[in-house]
Amino acid sequence: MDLTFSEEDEAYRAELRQWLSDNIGGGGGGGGESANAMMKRAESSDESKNDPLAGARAWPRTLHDAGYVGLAWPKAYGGQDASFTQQVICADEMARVRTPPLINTIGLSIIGPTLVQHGTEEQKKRFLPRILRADDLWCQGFSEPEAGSDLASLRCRAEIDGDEFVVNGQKVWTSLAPISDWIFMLVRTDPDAPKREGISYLLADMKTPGITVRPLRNAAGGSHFSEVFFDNVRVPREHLVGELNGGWQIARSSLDHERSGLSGVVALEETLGRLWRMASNLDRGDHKAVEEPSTRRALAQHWIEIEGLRHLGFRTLSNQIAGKPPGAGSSVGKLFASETRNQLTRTALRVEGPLAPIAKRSPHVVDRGRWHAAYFDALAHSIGGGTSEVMRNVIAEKVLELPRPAED
Amino acid sequence: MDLTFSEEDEAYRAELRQWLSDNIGGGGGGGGESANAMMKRAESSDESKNDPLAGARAWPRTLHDAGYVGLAWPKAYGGQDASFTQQVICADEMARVRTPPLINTIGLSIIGPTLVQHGTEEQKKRFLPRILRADDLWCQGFSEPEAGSDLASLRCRAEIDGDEFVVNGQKVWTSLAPISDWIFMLVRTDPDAPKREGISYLLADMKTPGITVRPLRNAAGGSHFSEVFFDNVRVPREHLVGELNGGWQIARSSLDHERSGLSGVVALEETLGRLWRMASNLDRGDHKAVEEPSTRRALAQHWIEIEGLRHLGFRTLSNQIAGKPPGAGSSVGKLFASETRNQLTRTALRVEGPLAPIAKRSPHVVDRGRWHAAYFDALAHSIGGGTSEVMRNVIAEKVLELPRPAED
Amino acid sequence: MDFNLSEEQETLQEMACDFIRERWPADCAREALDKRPAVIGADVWQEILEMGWLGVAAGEDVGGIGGDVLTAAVLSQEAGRGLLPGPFQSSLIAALAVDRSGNDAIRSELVPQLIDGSLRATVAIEEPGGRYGPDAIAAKVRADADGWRLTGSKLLVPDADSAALLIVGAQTPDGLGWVRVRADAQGVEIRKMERMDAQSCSEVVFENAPVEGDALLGDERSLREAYDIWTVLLAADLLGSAEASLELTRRYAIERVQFGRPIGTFQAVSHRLANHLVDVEIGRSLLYGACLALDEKRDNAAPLVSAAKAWLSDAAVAAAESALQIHGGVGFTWEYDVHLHMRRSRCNAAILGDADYHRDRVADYMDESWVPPVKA
Amino acid sequence: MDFNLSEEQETLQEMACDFIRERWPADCAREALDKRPAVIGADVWQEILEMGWLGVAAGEDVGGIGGDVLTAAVLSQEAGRGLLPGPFQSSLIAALAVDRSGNDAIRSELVPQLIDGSLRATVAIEEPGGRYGPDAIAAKVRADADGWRLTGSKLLVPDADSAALLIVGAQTPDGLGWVRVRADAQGVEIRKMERMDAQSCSEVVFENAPVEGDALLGDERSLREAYDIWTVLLAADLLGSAEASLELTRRYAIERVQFGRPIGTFQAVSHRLANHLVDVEIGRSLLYGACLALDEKRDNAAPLVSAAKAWLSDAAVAAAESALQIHGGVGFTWEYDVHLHMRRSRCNAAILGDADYHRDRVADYMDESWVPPVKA
Repeated sequence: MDLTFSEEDEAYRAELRQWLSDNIGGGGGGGGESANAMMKRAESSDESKNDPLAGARAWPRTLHDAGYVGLAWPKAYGGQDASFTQQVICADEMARVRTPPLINTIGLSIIGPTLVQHGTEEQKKRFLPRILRADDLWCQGFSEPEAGSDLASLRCRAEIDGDEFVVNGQKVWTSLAPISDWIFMLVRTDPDAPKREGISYLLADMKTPGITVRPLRNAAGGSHFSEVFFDNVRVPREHLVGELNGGWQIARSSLDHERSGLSGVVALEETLGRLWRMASNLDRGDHKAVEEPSTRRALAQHWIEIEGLRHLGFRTLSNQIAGKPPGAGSSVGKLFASETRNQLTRTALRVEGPLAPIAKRSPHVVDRGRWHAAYFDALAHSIGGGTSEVMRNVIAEKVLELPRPAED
Repeated sequence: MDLTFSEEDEAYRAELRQWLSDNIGGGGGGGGESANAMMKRAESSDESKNDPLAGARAWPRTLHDAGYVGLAWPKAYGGQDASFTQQVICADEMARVRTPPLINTIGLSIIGPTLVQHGTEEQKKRFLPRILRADDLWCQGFSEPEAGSDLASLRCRAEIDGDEFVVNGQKVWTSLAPISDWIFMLVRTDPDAPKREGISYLLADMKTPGITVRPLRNAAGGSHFSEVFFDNVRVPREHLVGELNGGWQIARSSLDHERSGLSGVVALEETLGRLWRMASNLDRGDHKAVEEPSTRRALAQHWIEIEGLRHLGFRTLSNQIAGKPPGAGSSVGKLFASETRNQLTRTALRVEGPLAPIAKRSPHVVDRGRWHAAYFDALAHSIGGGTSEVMRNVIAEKVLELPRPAED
Repeated sequence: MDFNLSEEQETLQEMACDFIRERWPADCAREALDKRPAVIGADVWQEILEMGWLGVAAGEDVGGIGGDVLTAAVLSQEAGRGLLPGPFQSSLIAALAVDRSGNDAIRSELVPQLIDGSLRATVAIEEPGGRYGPDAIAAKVRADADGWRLTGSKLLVPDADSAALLIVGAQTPDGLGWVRVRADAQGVEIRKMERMDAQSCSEVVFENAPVEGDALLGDERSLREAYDIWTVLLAADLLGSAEASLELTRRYAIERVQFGRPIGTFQAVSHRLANHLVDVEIGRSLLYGACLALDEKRDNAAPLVSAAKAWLSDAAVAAAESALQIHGGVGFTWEYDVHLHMRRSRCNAAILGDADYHRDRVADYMDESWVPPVKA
Repeated sequence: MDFNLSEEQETLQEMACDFIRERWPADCAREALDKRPAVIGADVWQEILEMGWLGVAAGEDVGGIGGDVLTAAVLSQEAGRGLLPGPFQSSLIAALAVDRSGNDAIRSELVPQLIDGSLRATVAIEEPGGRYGPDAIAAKVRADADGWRLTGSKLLVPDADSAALLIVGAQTPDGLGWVRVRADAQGVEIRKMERMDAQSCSEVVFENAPVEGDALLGDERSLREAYDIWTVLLAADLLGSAEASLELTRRYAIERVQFGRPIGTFQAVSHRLANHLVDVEIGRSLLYGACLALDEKRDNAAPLVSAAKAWLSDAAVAAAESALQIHGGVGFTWEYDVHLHMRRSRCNAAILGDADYHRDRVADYMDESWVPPVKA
């Protein structure tokens, strides 16, 4: 058992670290802006013809030029063909300095790897390089109003008409739809087959006539998600990914394609650090909140949880490096990370104590209201991408091998 | 809203309190012995012909002579025809001074009321007075190895043969079976009917040939429960309670026939008092365990839980006095009391701290090991008489009116 | 023995529930999040005054209905269920504080005006510094040549921006107690704050501000009693909110179908809701117990108030969190009401003592006065 | 990077698991509850010694195998899974404590005997008074004319009734550290205690008992390190027990049919087990992390040890409680094994620091040395 890397890998890390320190904090080029803020600006801008996202595209392009995106992808399509260990080192170092968010994250992390694995040669050539350089931004069309946890019951239909699919229906909880160029989506292509066997995986240009985007306002007041409506939208047959009616397995494999979760651990640890500082500054009469035994124990428990996640990540990663299946680690890590994040923000509100009710921008508000936002985000996170309930079903079935209830 | 009783009721209470103080603590006549201890003695005694339980029967007889058992039962069968309020006052006062356990509790609290409601005139005349005076001791034959939470799937069969039923099968988790004179039981009398509609309610003399009792040792080392086997046991038809195949409803109603739970509250409160004393005596270096903030909060939380149960009991009771259905209170109270009891004993082990592992009779053991026993008891309690899971199903269906899963 | 709402209370509760649902539908609370702060509109406020809600627990001799604390709590519960904002609750507690101040002259002068709405008052206790409750009050009254002067700071004072009179807990030459200060007096600065649920509150800073009447409005006993009553009203608000979250989720669990059946048939949902039902029923019982104990001035009134507040703070927040989780995606939309209850219950859970503060108060009571039953 | 068991460790684990299942089946642990205390029989003990289990983590130069702490932990985990009692763990930690004492002469004299079983030793740290850990050690060594003399009292010393040598944490003229005392020396009184799971332990009272060699066996650093290693071995035992409880329940949930289907199809059961699986995997990860940090003597070794012990104390007890609850009636019978794991995990959870003690230790570390990552 060891946690060390080869000399070569350590050299890679050192080089990256140097690059990051040279390129982050001023020089990065607009990267400091959040994806949400970018989207807002894109929506409200008058000068949308001049690409209001130019600033946001600069950072992924800088990264790409330096060879720090698309690490796992073949060189033929603009990737790096990097080793697994290098991928991990890269994710880890970026998380450590909290690089600015990437406007093309969905492309890089979901549809890109899916195309690498399942795309046709033409699809790879056409889409992958443009994903890497943020020329095309992508959004995901999986969930529907009646198909949330039970994704396989989706209804959005695509009928074949000559060389085209004709798509009708609705998607929901689509992130960043208003600024996306393309959508990848699951559609029902055989209504008579068992529900998981009649689904296909399509790519559609968001500018195709018949697509309407309606942003949804979320509970925290922002509008990260949209509904997307399809009214006789014609999609060329060449934009089918994989086999006709074989979409479910492809979507499944992209959902399973989880990382070791180690970069998420760094983010959680940083949050705990902020929480500790907050508790160290807050008065409780003649002492600070951090001196209270119950607060100390709660924060210690979070430290323990985060170390648990980190070392679970090491185990998952070791399996992946050794070419073994990731084991129970990936589903366990995802569920536990989401629970930990939830509990952490709850603890934050408890530590805020009498100041917890105060709204953003009010005097006396703690840390400019970040903990309220973090609390809502964490709750939302435990729903997005499979609720914690669904994750428990998965663990019960796949890891514990308990019998599956009859309903499905 | 008020919590006061009428003058007449208060006079009743004063009289009872006086009687209790005159008759408890020395004079009560063998009542100080626990049911378990009684059973043990009964088993090991050589002189079983001379009724080894004579001592144990003395206390219920004393109570009966004074008119403090069978309060709700008709005078014609030895009862008191007392008002509902008087019943409550009686239960409350007895809990307050922790009267010795009654050897005939199962008769008084389950089969007695069932016979009052559903028994034939002959059954009432024959059995009720003997229950009140502890001449007959009763045990319950409901659960079976394959029918625990899912009681209605019981298999123990009774076939009609002339004027008799012939019973074959097995019961389990039967309390006090070795010293009982009679058993009331659920048997399947129509194997072809839907499972709740083919069950009958029978009474059987434990001395009938073909009945075998095998005590089960429990996890705490004692043997409170038994298995009871029936091999061609002949039960006269006159010992059927209610209609043939109508047993499920009768059993259901006796399970629903719950008290306000107020006497259970007194017991919990007394346990919390002991726990507070224990925490006040235990050293934690230079201070006492009770001075630790986390211990204080845990104990305060138990106080809150117990007050919640007490006031829930007042609400249930008020409904019952007013002749209204008890409301959500009875199932809620049962579930919550059992959870509270569990948590309380867990807190006790946490407060014991370094001394928690020490077995009974070892030096340094805390409170002679009572908290270990209480912990096991509490865990068992949340299974006996319907697990907490089943209680939650009941609340979901009956109180929240959620749809019922298809399985049953 | 009748430990339930009286018929009159049940009727009042139904009326209040209907009125709020009609005149302050959830959309009003939602819109207020954009147009802060949330305040009851003038016409609805007038109707509330005319229904006499501010006087339900005040004496009949001063224009009230002579009801008990429970009656006031029933209204607060409906305010919580219906997301009704200020200045309802602050006005109610201000009227109750003066009614029970023990100061007959001021009581008969002010309470009628407080009840009919001609005088808008609010109550200020909590201060900066991170400690809750009357024991943390540091605001100080000094007697100088011109009379009594108040210096200090109060946080999260509800509806102070629209109040004419401030009823303030302070250390005075005559001990801890209530004093009155006009909101427009010299030396009073009102700095607007807002709550996560958009309800109005302010920091109020007093610098040598003149105290009306140069004397106590009420002594320490009356201050502590009012603090307990206010706390129990918040507990009632939390109960209403918890019930609303549970009911929204219950209905959703019946209607929403996933995997071919209503999600309410899954134990991950149904058992969770059953646990919340237990929480709500225990909380309601504690609330009734605390109200009765306050009315009968029983020894264990304060710990019972703390029990209700601690329990319902936890219960309401947990019910709102489950509501969000069980609703899934739609629960996080602006249009669904679940986040409104989340916001309200999160705020009320942390106001006038959070669950930990109140558990500590219970522990102190256990230390000093609790007598457990002893085995014979 | 390879953060998993090595092949050798996996092989050892399987062997140990099979050996214990065969030579110390659960019935032995059950029967021991009646014929206390639970002790490994002479023949099985001899086999264990021959397999070299006590030397897995000791240096090769003193007869050990030269493995790491993790290798020892793997054996403890199997002991937990298989309910193996003393004197296994106390002998293992005694050998490790001497091996890592830093005292070369004594090390090369004693460790070979400790490993081959010719010298049975145990370790004594905890004292009466309710505080855990090395900081609570009050037992004192005085130097007098005849040499060093130990006075004090130790609680819950494992297998002291069968040990020849006691390795004792004490305050000495040379500071806090280890000293050796012969069990049969004058001034040593061994008072038998027993654990809820029937394992042997004792109170050992020293009154001017002569210290072997009149000198430290190991200094404060080595005492603290051994305390941490012992703690991590207990955490491993708890992990094994948690896995056993979970596996028993998993199998029962597959076989047991109620309401027409296996109870494992009910979410009340399946989600609960999924949560325990998460607990176990997080616990295993923490355990590995703590072992590696100890072997590499990293700065965060102590808080990682505490993390593993705190987490696994909670996790093992919770898994055992769920096992009882989900098994229903049969879980409470003497014949089922679930109560055996409940007993063992309840004991180990409260030994060498309960979860709260170890969380406090983590908080102290955070206060003093933790450096969270900082946003660029």
